[in-house]
Amino acid sequence: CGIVGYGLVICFLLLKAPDLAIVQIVVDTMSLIIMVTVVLNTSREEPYYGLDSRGRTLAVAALALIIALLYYFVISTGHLDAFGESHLRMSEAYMNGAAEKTGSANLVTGVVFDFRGYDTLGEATVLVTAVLGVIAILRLKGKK
Amino acid sequence: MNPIIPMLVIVPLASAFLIMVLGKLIRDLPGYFTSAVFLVLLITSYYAWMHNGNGITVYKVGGWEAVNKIPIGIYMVLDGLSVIMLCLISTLGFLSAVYSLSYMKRYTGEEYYYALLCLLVAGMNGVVLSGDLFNIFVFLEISVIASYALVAFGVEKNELEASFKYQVLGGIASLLILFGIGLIYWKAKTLNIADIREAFKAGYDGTYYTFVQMLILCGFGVKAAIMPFHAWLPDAHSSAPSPISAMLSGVFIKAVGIYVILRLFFSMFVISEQIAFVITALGTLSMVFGVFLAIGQWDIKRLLAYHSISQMGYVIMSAGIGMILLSRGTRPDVALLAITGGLYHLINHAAFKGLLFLNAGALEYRLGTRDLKEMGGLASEMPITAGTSFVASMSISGIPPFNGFFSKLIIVIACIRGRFYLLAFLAILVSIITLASFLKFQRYAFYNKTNAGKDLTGKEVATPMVFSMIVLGMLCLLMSLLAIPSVRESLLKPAVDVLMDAGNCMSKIIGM
Amino acid sequence: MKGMTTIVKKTTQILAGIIFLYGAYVVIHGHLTPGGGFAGGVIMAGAFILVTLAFGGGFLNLKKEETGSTATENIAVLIVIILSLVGLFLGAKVFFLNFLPRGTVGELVSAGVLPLYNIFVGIEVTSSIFILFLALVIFKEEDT
Amino acid sequence: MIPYWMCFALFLVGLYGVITRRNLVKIAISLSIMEVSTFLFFALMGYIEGGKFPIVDPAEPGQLYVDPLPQALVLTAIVIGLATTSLLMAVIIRIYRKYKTFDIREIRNLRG
Amino acid sequence: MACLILLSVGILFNLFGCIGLIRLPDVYNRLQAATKCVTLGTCSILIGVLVHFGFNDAGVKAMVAIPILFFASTVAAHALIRGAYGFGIRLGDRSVKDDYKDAVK
Amino acid sequence: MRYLTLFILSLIMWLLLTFKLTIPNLIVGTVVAAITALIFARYFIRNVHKFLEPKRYFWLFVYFFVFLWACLKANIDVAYRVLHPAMPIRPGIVKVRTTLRSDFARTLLANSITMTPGTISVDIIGDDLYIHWIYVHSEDPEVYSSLILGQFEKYIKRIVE
Amino acid sequence: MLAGILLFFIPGRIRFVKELISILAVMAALYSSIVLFGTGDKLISVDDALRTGYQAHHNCLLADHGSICFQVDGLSRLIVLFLGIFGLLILVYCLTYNKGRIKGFYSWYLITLGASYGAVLSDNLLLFIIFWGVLGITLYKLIPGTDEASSAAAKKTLIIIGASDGIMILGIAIIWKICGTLSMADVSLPTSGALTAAAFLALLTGSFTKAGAFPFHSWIPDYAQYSPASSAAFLPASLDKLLGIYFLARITTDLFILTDPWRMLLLSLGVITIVAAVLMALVQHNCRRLLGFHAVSQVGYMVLGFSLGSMLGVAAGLFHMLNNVIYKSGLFLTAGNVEFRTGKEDIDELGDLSRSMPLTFFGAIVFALSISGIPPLNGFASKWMIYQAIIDFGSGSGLPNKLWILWLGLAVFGSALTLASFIKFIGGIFLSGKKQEFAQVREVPVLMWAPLILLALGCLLFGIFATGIILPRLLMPVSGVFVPAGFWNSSLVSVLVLISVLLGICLYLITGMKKFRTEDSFIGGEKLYETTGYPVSGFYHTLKEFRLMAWFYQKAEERWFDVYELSKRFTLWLSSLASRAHSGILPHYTVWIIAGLIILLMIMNT
Amino acid sequence: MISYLDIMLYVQIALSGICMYRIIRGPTIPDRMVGIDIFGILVVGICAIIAIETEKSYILDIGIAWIILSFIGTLTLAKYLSGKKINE
Ligand code: NA
Ligand code: NA
Repeated sequence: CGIVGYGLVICFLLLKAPDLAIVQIVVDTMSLIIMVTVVLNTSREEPYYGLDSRGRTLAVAALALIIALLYYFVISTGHLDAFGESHLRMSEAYMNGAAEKTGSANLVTGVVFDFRGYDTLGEATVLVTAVLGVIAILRLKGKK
Repeated sequence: MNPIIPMLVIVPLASAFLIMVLGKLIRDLPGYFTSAVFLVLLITSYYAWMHNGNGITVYKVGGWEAVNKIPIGIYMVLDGLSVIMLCLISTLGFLSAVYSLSYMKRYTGEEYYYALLCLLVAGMNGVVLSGDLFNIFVFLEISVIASYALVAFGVEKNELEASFKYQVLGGIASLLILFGIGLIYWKAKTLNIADIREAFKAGYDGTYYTFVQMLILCGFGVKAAIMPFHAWLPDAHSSAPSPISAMLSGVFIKAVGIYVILRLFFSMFVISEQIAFVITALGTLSMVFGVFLAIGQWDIKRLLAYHSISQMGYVIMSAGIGMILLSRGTRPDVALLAITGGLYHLINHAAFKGLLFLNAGALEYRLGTRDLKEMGGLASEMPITAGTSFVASMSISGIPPFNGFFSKLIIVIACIRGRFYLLAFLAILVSIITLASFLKFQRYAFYNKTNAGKDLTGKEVATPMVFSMIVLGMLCLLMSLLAIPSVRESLLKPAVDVLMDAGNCMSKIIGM
Repeated sequence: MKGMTTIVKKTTQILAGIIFLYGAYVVIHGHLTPGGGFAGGVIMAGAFILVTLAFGGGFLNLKKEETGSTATENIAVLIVIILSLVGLFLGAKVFFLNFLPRGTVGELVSAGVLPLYNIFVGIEVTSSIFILFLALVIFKEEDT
Repeated sequence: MIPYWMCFALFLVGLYGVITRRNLVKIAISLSIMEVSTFLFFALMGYIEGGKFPIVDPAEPGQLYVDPLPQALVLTAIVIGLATTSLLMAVIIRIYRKYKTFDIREIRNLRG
Repeated sequence: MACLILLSVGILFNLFGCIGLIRLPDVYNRLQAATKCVTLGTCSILIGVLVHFGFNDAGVKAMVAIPILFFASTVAAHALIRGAYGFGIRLGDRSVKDDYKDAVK
Repeated sequence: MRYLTLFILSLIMWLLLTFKLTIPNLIVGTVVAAITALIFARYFIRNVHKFLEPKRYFWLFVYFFVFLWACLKANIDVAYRVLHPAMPIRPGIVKVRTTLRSDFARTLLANSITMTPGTISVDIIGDDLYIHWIYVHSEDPEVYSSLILGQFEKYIKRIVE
Repeated sequence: MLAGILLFFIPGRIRFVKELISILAVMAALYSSIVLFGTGDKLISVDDALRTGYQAHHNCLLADHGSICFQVDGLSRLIVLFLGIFGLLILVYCLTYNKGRIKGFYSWYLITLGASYGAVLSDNLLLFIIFWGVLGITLYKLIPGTDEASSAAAKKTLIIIGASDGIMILGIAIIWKICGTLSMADVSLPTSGALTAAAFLALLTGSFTKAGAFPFHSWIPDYAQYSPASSAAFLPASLDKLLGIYFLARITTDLFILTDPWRMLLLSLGVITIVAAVLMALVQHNCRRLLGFHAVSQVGYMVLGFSLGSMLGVAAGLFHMLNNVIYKSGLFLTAGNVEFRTGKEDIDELGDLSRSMPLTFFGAIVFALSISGIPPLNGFASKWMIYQAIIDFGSGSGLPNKLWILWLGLAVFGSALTLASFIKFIGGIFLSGKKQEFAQVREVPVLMWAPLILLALGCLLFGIFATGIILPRLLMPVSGVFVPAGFWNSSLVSVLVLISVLLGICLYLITGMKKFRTEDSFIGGEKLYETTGYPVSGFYHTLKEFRLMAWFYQKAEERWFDVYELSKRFTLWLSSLASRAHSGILPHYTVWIIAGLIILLMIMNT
Repeated sequence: MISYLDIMLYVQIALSGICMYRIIRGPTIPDRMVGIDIFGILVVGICAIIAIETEKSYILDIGIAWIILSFIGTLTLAKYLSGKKINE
């Protein structure tokens, strides 16, 4: 299951996003661990539910939908900046002399904690929220 | 640079963590602490409402000034619309917290509950105050994740199922939103809402533009539970603890759904008649089908939840009508009326739907059931619950002299003056069916004969719960006053202006 | 036998410390190299998880660990919040102000307050992830 | 354009999985595939041909770097993704205990 | 040059490992082939890095990575193979001996 | 003692990773290493005094080359088996008795075995190592024991015990 | 001034009566009622010249259109007077009857009264609809709803009333759109365009519902049956009738100018109301339900009167309204008295109360004769005027005019049936059989019979002084001055009344009550029935056996003529359909989302 | 111009593609896990090559991180396979 995430890491490396690569590695492994823990805590056999007629209908519907969506995506993005040739607007300030502004050699860290530190606070909060949620949900008894 | 603006987000955020640190040490602290914090928020936001006037206040986080008129930091924006949302959030948050003081006594893990409640509020405040697209997403996720957890807080079968479905559908929605944000960044290369509008000025390519708009609409549509995207709502809202249901229906779907939709489609995108038509159609769809779904329900909270869909349909429909008229540019006065009606109804809905969920909670608290068929004759047992719920029921059904009547009235009048006769008719029809279903609720819960075999304690619920219900009941009446033009002028006008004159407001933000 | 085989245990004894150290390295160098509070935090949590995996949870007082971690996590976030608020009370009244001197780009001690953010976010993430792991591990069947 | 299209196709693959899988855990996995594709999408947008890793080397000033902003956004989004996944998993555990099945079609107490 | 050779050798071993991963019949044999070849191949690449950079921060990092990689991959392989056995995967048709069967009983 | 050892090891590790000998780096490294030591010392190996005996490092050095050679052989062997069209494999799990006493030594042995020709250690139960062998050369325990263990046992004994 | 009093009163009363059954509250309520009555009385003498003085300009309610103002003209003055009178009478009655029946009765009572005043006096349509809506709530609150049936009746009532309010909002909004004003005084629209027609229909729905005309009548019988007699007398019988007809008068005479098709519609609805309701009344066993159907039936006459459009017609309609209110509330009070003493409502179970409750019996006789249109009681006078107006109407040229004989015939037929059913009412309750169980029954206390007798006297006075005082003093200022040609002298009309009386008796005899001996003596309002022990209502089963009738009644029992039931069925059907789509299966919901997205994309990309 | 290093990089990526084949194909769960494990090691090689290409040492950090986490992940998987509870 983690394979897509791992593949993503390679993509990130190729796209010159080392921060993302390292975070994706750790997160993906953690997701993997969490998922495995879940399966361990429930059943060891991964049940396989076969494709019956209802499932097949659903699959056909899903296929039709995603093809339609892909079609719309393709026709609507054709004229945008091609891959690797994006122009800049907001990030111009993050690249030119930003290291001096924030003092951080890692531009991404500079953006994450300085220009968009507020987002990062939110991000940290999201994690804590999820943790609280997990603890709350895994209480043994909900009501007294 | 007004430090109140970030404090509105930080205070509930920090108190959530404080609760988690101190909650284990002092047993009763979380509830009272949360209530106190929300009271402070309440006072602050009303203060802001009274003093903001027509103004737009921009707070640049980190002190990063715009470079070449392109914002580089995150902007927090306080304007007429967001200040109203803040007031709604803190009012209902405060009342829910007070209500929870006794309601949540039967649950375990109270400190988690209150911490999550604080986070829910912090997230909503963050969304409402943010002027940055991605920042909206982040705070949206905070409150949404808190709501996922709160929905499952009872950890019984239904709660968990509801939470799971909510999480999957909400997750898809979040991803659609995120992808939409990506698409916007692809073209605009900026994230500040005002700046995106500027950046888009270069040209609105048809297919790209509609694709982005639809992704965003669909994503936030799920959060706002607009009709084809609504399926999670009845499950989630009926499974959560009642004060949370009140929060979710009362302000949550508005703050993270409707508010954002209004913000983005009025301010960020340029209104086109087509998109306005789509939004109106979706609103109408939710309005009509929501009520048909509601009337067949026997579970009180499920009934209420479907009504939330329906009532939000009114809001979206009237906002859509406003958009249509604005895009045509022919009847700005009617557009003003429509938008006013929509916002007014949104505010009213917070009061009466919050109250109704609290009533349902009181019933559940006393009887241990949510099934209408198992209730009966409670009017004498629980007079305050009965009275307040009657007020709320009449209010939501649009019976004068309660607030719901006036907002529906304005909406209908706007429909007719804008020549949307069918919509006006549907609005009335839905109102009638709403009335019918709430009379059903009244009949089976409070009237009728007492069901044999049920041991009624013959007691009203505890004081904090009664307090919250009475305050909301009073609000249902008091908010009728907003129908008076001079009051409306001073309180709602700034918010309406933000939407009516979105382009101007946005350029003001850029200029700051 | 509790935990995994001797082979795993012995390797863990050596590696756990190294992994933790490495996590700390990633956190502290967040502003210079890829990674940062988040990635490093997860790696540090990985050290704890590794120990739990190898030795089994038996030797941990799980409830106590969880309480402790929750407190750590929340205090860490609170510190992040306080750091973000410091600017508000300084002359500039700016939320998320980088109020420390920036230093020379590329040095370990530079970028003002960013490394501090990184460190506390790292602590928060460590405890968060560890709680997540513990919560999922502790969860037992109930009689229903 | 093709990388973008592939990326969106990956998104759709995840979507397909969410719709057609019946196992709760697999639904969660499909969701994370969707997430991953979104991250990739952002990273693709940030890439600039000939740009360097966005880590400044004081020794070589004046370089062209890839756009750090999308990377920062993805960083945040990844964490959010982890948060949602773990919460989802917690719920799945509880659901399995209560319903004794992973089959989404049998988890339908709430309907109508 | 030495660096390139080391890299090539490493990649070659990796290639063998992967071929093994594809060709070999059961999980135990796949693990055999893959772990050994790929670990050695990667170590070889890392040594290549060390040679390339010399004894500076990058080279040392590569050097540090080698023992970690060694321990990690061998222990991982060990744990996996034991896990696979515990999971109930029987040895392939062509296997000749299974002493472990009795030990686990 | 364990604390100190781990602290020193950590500090060395830190310095290797950062590869800089500036004052701030040293201070930070000391702090981090101290924290690491504080937290993880209780999981660290017990007989740390052995770290102080230089001759063990010598044998380690020797062992390194022995091992490297074995490793190379192993790889070529596997490569051969993989690339051979007929795939000459004869897999099985065999039991080998080891004379090593300490757990750490056994671990090292098992790891070494894993990296050498056609073998992966599956488990240690008592004194018995269970080894998965890709090509079981012989059914005779004596023979395969020596084939598998080779010289490793000898060196590891010198290094660790 | 009046507005000020009203607005002051309503909250005051609420707080007061929160303390419920305390005597203090009762006294205060009584006092307020007297004050209101006095105020109302004074208003009569107020000249039209003073009218502007009563326009209290407040803040306008919506944007810049239509100020909140109260208007007092002839019509509203008339209505206000009667509101005051009935408010007092019924309150007096309630003092004894109502003890502990409904929580907060008096507060709701007073709110009702206040809102009624407000509705009648307001000139702004919005203000009007607000008061109008409040009346719906109080109507709801005045049913106790403590058992299955009464709570269902309460629900049904408020749904129908609320629905009509909603539809009225539509009408009002349309009027605003067309006229740009909401002041009733300024609106005068010809019902020609589609929009105007829609507005007219919407407002008509409102008035029909309130007054209880077909097809929005179905709440009245239920309400009448399940609410306390006081509530029934107060609301459906008097206040709502007054208001509904008031509003009907407003829209037909003031707001809209009717064209022929609409007249046709109104006339048809009027006669259908008369006949259908009275047919339903015939087969009822519950005395209050029977009265409820009559309350509906009588509305038909008023509708007929107003739809004619002539001054005489309007005056007749109004006069009939007043008369109807008098005798119908009287009848409800009668039923209340009977129930108060015996605890029974079913006609079959009652009997022989004429001796034990003579005063009630007297009142009942007077009201019954009046409603059946027997001279010289007031019902005769107003019905006669309506017939007269219809005959006059026949001289016109439109299609509805051509059909005058049909309207007239059906109206007379309805009157006859009314008489028949009231014979049953009187006979069943007061005369037939000697039932031992009622031996102990005594007359009701004075506070309960006094209003009854007053109302009975009202019937007599209104009948006798119709031409002399009532018409010129009360009605002419409203409808305009007309010459009641041939009043009292028209042989045609007299014959018609006679025919209707005879027809009623004949029907009664033909349909199976051979043993039923009647000695009618209409002179002096005294009469005696001697009856056998035969169950009185039994013979009406015969009526049911005619084939057409049988079908009609069967469908009626299945509630096919009840708009409420029809729409309820349809709504629930739709609801179950929609519910079934929510299968609880997550992938379906996911597909909805994505399909929705794609449909939106398709729409947007066309 | 594609350098020799680039070729090696692509070969290495192709190899990880082979791993993916094994992961997707299965047939058993342990097979997939073996694939994941090997994949992790291969990526370290990729990181190393990129590090040489760009002359940046920090890319190796990613590699080390990967080794560590892949190790922890594999241990979890192994524990899952052997059927023990995580806290056993
Ligand atoms: Na019931
Ligand atoms: Na009931």
